[in-house]
Amino acid sequence: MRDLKRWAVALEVAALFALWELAISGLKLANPSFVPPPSAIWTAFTGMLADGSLPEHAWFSTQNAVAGFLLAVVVGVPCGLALGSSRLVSDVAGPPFWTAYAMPRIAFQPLLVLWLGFGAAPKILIIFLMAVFPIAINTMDGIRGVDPSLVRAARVYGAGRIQVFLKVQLWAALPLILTGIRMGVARAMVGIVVGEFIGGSQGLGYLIFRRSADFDLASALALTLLLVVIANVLMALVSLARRIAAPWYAEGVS
Amino acid sequence: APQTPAPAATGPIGAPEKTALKIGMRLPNLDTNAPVEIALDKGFYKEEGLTVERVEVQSIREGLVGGSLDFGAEASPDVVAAATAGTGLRIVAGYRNREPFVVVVRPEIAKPQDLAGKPVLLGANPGTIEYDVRMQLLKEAGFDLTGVAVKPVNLPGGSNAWVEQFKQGKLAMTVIFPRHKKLVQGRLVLDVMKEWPNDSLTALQDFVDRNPNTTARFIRATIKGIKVFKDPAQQAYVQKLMRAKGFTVTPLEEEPEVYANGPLLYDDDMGLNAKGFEELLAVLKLPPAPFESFTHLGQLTRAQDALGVAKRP
Amino acid sequence: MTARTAPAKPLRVRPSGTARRPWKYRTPLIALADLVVFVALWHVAVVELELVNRVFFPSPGDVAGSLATLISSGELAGHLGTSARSWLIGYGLGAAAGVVTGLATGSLPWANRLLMPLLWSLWATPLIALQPTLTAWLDYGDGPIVVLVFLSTMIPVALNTATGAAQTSPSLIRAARVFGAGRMAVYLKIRLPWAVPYVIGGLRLAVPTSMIGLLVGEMVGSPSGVGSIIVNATARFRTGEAFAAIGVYVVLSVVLVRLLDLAERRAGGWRNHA
Amino acid sequence: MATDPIIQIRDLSVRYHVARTGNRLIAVQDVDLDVMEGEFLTVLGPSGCGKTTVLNCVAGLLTPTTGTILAGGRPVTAPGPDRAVVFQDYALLPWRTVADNVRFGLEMQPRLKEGAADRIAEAIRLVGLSGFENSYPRELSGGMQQRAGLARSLVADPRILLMDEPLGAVDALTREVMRAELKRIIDATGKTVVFITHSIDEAVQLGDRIAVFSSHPGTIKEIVSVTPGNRDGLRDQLWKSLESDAVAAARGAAE
Amino acid sequence: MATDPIIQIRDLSVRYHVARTGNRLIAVQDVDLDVMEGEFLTVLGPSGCGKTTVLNCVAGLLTPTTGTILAGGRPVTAPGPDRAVVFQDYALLPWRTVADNVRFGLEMQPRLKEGAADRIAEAIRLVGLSGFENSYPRELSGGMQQRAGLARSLVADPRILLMDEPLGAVDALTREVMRAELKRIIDATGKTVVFITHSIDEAVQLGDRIAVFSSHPGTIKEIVSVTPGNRDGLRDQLWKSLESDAVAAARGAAE
Ligand SMILES: Nc1ncnc2c1ncn2[C@@H]1O[C@H](COP(=O)(O)OP(=O)(O)OP(=O)(O)O)[C@@H](O)[C@H]1O
Ligand SMILES: Nc1ncnc2c1ncn2[C@@H]1O[C@H](COP(=O)(O)OP(=O)(O)OP(=O)(O)O)[C@@H](O)[C@H]1O
Ligand SMILES: O=C([O-])O
Ligand SMILES: [Mg+2]
Ligand SMILES: [Mg+2]
Repeated sequence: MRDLKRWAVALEVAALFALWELAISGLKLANPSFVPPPSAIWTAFTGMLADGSLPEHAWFSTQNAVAGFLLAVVVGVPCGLALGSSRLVSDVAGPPFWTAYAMPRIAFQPLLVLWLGFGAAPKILIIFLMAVFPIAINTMDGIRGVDPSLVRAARVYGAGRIQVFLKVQLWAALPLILTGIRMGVARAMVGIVVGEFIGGSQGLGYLIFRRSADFDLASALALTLLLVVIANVLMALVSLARRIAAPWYAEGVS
Repeated sequence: APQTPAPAATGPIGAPEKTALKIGMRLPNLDTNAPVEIALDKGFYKEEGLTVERVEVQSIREGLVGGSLDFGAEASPDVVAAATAGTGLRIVAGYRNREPFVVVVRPEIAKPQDLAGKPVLLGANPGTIEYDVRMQLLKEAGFDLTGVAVKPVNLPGGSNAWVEQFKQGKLAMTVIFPRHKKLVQGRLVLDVMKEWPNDSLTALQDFVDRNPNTTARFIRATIKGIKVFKDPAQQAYVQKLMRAKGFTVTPLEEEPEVYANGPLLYDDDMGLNAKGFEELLAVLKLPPAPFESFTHLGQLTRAQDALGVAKRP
Repeated sequence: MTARTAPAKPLRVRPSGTARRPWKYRTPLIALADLVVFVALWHVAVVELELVNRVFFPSPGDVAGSLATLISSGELAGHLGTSARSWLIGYGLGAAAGVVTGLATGSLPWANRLLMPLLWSLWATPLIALQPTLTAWLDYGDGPIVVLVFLSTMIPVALNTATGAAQTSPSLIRAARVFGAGRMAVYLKIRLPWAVPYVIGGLRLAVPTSMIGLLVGEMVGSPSGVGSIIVNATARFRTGEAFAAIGVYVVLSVVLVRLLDLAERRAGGWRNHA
Repeated sequence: MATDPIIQIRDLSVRYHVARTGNRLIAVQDVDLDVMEGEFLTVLGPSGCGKTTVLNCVAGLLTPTTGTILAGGRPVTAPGPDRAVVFQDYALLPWRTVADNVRFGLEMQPRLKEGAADRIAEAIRLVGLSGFENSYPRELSGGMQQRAGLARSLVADPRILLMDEPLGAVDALTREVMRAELKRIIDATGKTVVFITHSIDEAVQLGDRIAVFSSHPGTIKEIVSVTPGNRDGLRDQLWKSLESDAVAAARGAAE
Repeated sequence: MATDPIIQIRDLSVRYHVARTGNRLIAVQDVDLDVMEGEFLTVLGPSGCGKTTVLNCVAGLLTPTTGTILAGGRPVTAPGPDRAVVFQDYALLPWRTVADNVRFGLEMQPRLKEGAADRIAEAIRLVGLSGFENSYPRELSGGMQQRAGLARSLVADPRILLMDEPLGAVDALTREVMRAELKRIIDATGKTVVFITHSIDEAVQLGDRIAVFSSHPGTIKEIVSVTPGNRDGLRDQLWKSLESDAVAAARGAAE
């Protein structure tokens, strides 16, 4: 029974794909060129693996994703800390921050091309922009949610502003910061595709557009699923990091 | 800023200035990319001392102005608009020199009124000049859609995708490439070839002035690529090459007369037709612009001279 | 996204001996000052210092002029109507589906195990990559756009609602059962009200994402809507117009987020001491 | 009171499955207990001895691992309108006013639709909250919130009142006041009460009988009757009975 | 104890600005209080009468609106190592083990770097938590958590211990046990203590003197000394003094 639970997700995915395959290949409920069955997606996937194109493009995207994501952590966490711990910063920088969050990145792609061209830079920038907001917002919420009683205790035992920050607020916010980082990982995957949409000739996002333009939906879906799998693996790693870095924090899911 | 003519702008082509180049292309299809891919594969660029990379990108003009592209195969009216706006962009050579207008409808569509409420793809958004041109040409061809409430559709992807959708019955009318004519079971309601410059090789005037030899060499190698593309004997080679580069080649396109539709759009002198521009601008209702205001053709001439190709008037 | 759990905002108090009277309009005035400084810097950068090419990057004046033209010609109203319809349908359906999915995911252990990874996967899926596929599946016109808006609303709302529902005080659920509540009554009378602040938090998160979904759909494949203004204007170097259209989206986004902020403050009031 | 007991607990054992460790934990073992109609039974015992577990079984919130429970002669399988519960943390719906929280006590019972408004007003009056009908829980002190919880449990007129440390969360002074009030209100209704507490004083002051629990495993150690005469002696007797368990719990040896 | 008082409170008033309503609230008015070195002073009063407010002023966590506070003869402007606080909700850092939480009590004081490990071990031993050094707070019962809080407050050897209802959150039986322990531990250290409670029993059992507060506005009503002889009488006297306030608080008239 417990083993069954552990494999529930795997079983679910397997069942989903089996039904999908049956509906398309077996029952012919839809045209396979419009709704490619998993077998076709798999064939497309192995095909791209075999001709060596996939690893090369994946490597390009991964490098950008790592760079953009790390940048988002390095920038997002301090921004969230500042926004969350200072009323003044939040008043002055809050409105532009929220406006920037609401900016439709896709509309500025021509400008990104103008300023940064087609290399890795604009892609890294977009990945950064996708990932930085969830990280900063969660960090901000984490800081704001710190139990005031802990802050009082720290002050009683001689902690100044900086020590309260380093020894209490930062730690108390850590679980939410890591949640934000997990969200950031997911959005970084989206950023890969959004970024490569602006052009270039490398990367998984570029491949997706190429295959879509040729109406090779099987390949496009294979690549999209690959991104989702990578995202899940990375999110699991962040969750693991959270369990190690914040063992005192029990996740509140029933 | 006043342009000082560069010293090496005439005469025999000297050593290239800039040697690592990027060319931007908008459409990921065989017909648009073949000349450059051939020139790359055959080493024509390398012979000129150039290292060329082909980049797929929608924002070619921004790429050129921002300096991340050196050349682009950009839609001609867009270059004219950009040149007029003061971006410093110029057409340095012709690329795909004519434009086919082929529109097909599903067999059940007998008259324009049958399209009411049906999805129609004219390759552009309503309200744009391109859309109006196609409407105008359809009207001239006796298929007047004025006043018919069609459902205008604009789909991403290239014509391969459109044809697929048309074949599945999801589009009632679509524009296609000539090479698709045989692929679709439909009725042609428009099939003309206009001597309107389609895509032009574009660069910054400033770039050309600073890199005259590079430009001439790039054009010379590209002309060699076009020549191969236009040679019917090379069909098998071209299609094998393009497949290897990830482009789609459908079985029907292996028929020589279908394949021939692509090379047909090119001239192997990469020359330009000033009259075609004038007509195009008029049809698009763009403000007339003197041919010289958006072209910069010195290096094209040198390349043509060096190759000894026939120059069209 | 155990995201944005409507943070409990403690009563803001301070001993009155130690500080001045709080000034009620401080925050909006600072925001206004922000705006003025921003526009001024933008103007100086583009017009005075010519740091950027005005063909590609208009001045605030250019944008205002274009906006006035778009409004007076009635063009904006027409496109805005199309966009608003797609957005309202997608956002409304997405919110409803998100709440239902979130409630189930947050309260049924089996649904949690099955749906949570799916929701997270969707959150990590680039919708822009799905756009061509959606077009193929769903016919044309507003269909794919509405679906993009729907998905980009549903996912954050569901993830947030799930967090709220999962954290429903077990004590309240026990109490409800004692007083005769069945399964359905527990959902409607306990879990849903409990999750309301989280739902609103999700709705707020979903405003920018759904706007971006709308824009992706309109820019990539639509003949009408504000997104198509952006595409067409960019193509013709009417950048003032493109920026004006982007500005409309941003302002709408910010206004909607503010409204939801207010709603959250009202709906989440009971949390202050809870 | 020579009738059948209104609550009969026989051979009750409850084992929990501790998900984190995968172990089973015997929370309650072999509990036998009868409660008579109209009786006020207090349950006293150290933390973690299984008091809440037993109460939840009687409420129908928990299914025993073994054993049976009869309430009013019928086996308990689920919560029922004959048994109401008052919780230590009040468990008021924070988004409802006092009156609406009290209404919650009967809105799931269609048979009580009629005259609901009167019942609610009466219950609120009984607990002394008249005038606070439209207040939200967060606007009330702990003592007042617990009164609201009591009104909610009384409004549908159950035969049995199950109270799980109802005064555990209010401060000591308020507790003193509330104890007396509770006694008055419940005496007025004549209900059967099972009342869990950690406080020896409370158990002695309120209970007709006291069931003393001990830990490891949770089981009934003794049941003593309270008479006007034995109150003071009882305090010392109970403290002796509980001291080692209590010290162990406070020192952590038992955790 | 014929020396100067170690804590001197003069004319203390605190007003709060309530942001939500924009009103001012007088929490504490005109409080005068002296605490002598080595004295155990308990503070008794109904909920909301301003006990915590006064304590926070002494701790240096709150700046009085008017009045002065001297601790060890020097004006209080901020928290200092001479005054430690034990909180009702323990306020332990959940990400630190017991030992690390106790270390927190001295890590901000460089002068105590040396011999820190010994001090920590000693404090933990004193509160009876040896063996639990590496446990996290969530793994401990309430009584054990409060012991850890006490160890943290003792580790830097402050002259004054400020305790805000330290036993308010533990159950009644554990409270009984903890009270005796507290007395033992604090007697052993000889510290000056200000101890807030709602429990008359606790105030009488622990205090050398009792400051009784009343509400509206929060101020000191009387100060009584506890002698071995007057304990029982004191209980009744205090209850009379507090009853109306307590009833008002429980009934909500005062809220
Ligand atoms: N849901 C549960 N899963 C696992 N163990 C449980 C669960 N509920 C209670 N326990 C354990 O069962 C034992 C009895 O718990 P119970 O809550 O009945 O005790 P209690 O006497 O009410 O304690 P307290 O006085 O602290 O309320 C304890 O050891 C407790 O840890
Ligand atoms: N930060 C604050 N802002 C506004 N009012 C406050 C604040 N803290 C306390 N008060 C109010 O000041 C009064 C005294 O509060 P205080 O916490 O000092 O009382 P207390 O005697 O400690 O009460 P309790 O016994 O419930 O802990 C109360 O009316 C309370 O509501
Ligand atoms: O694809 C996007 O989610 O932007
Ligand atoms: Mg219990
Ligand atoms: Mg207090």
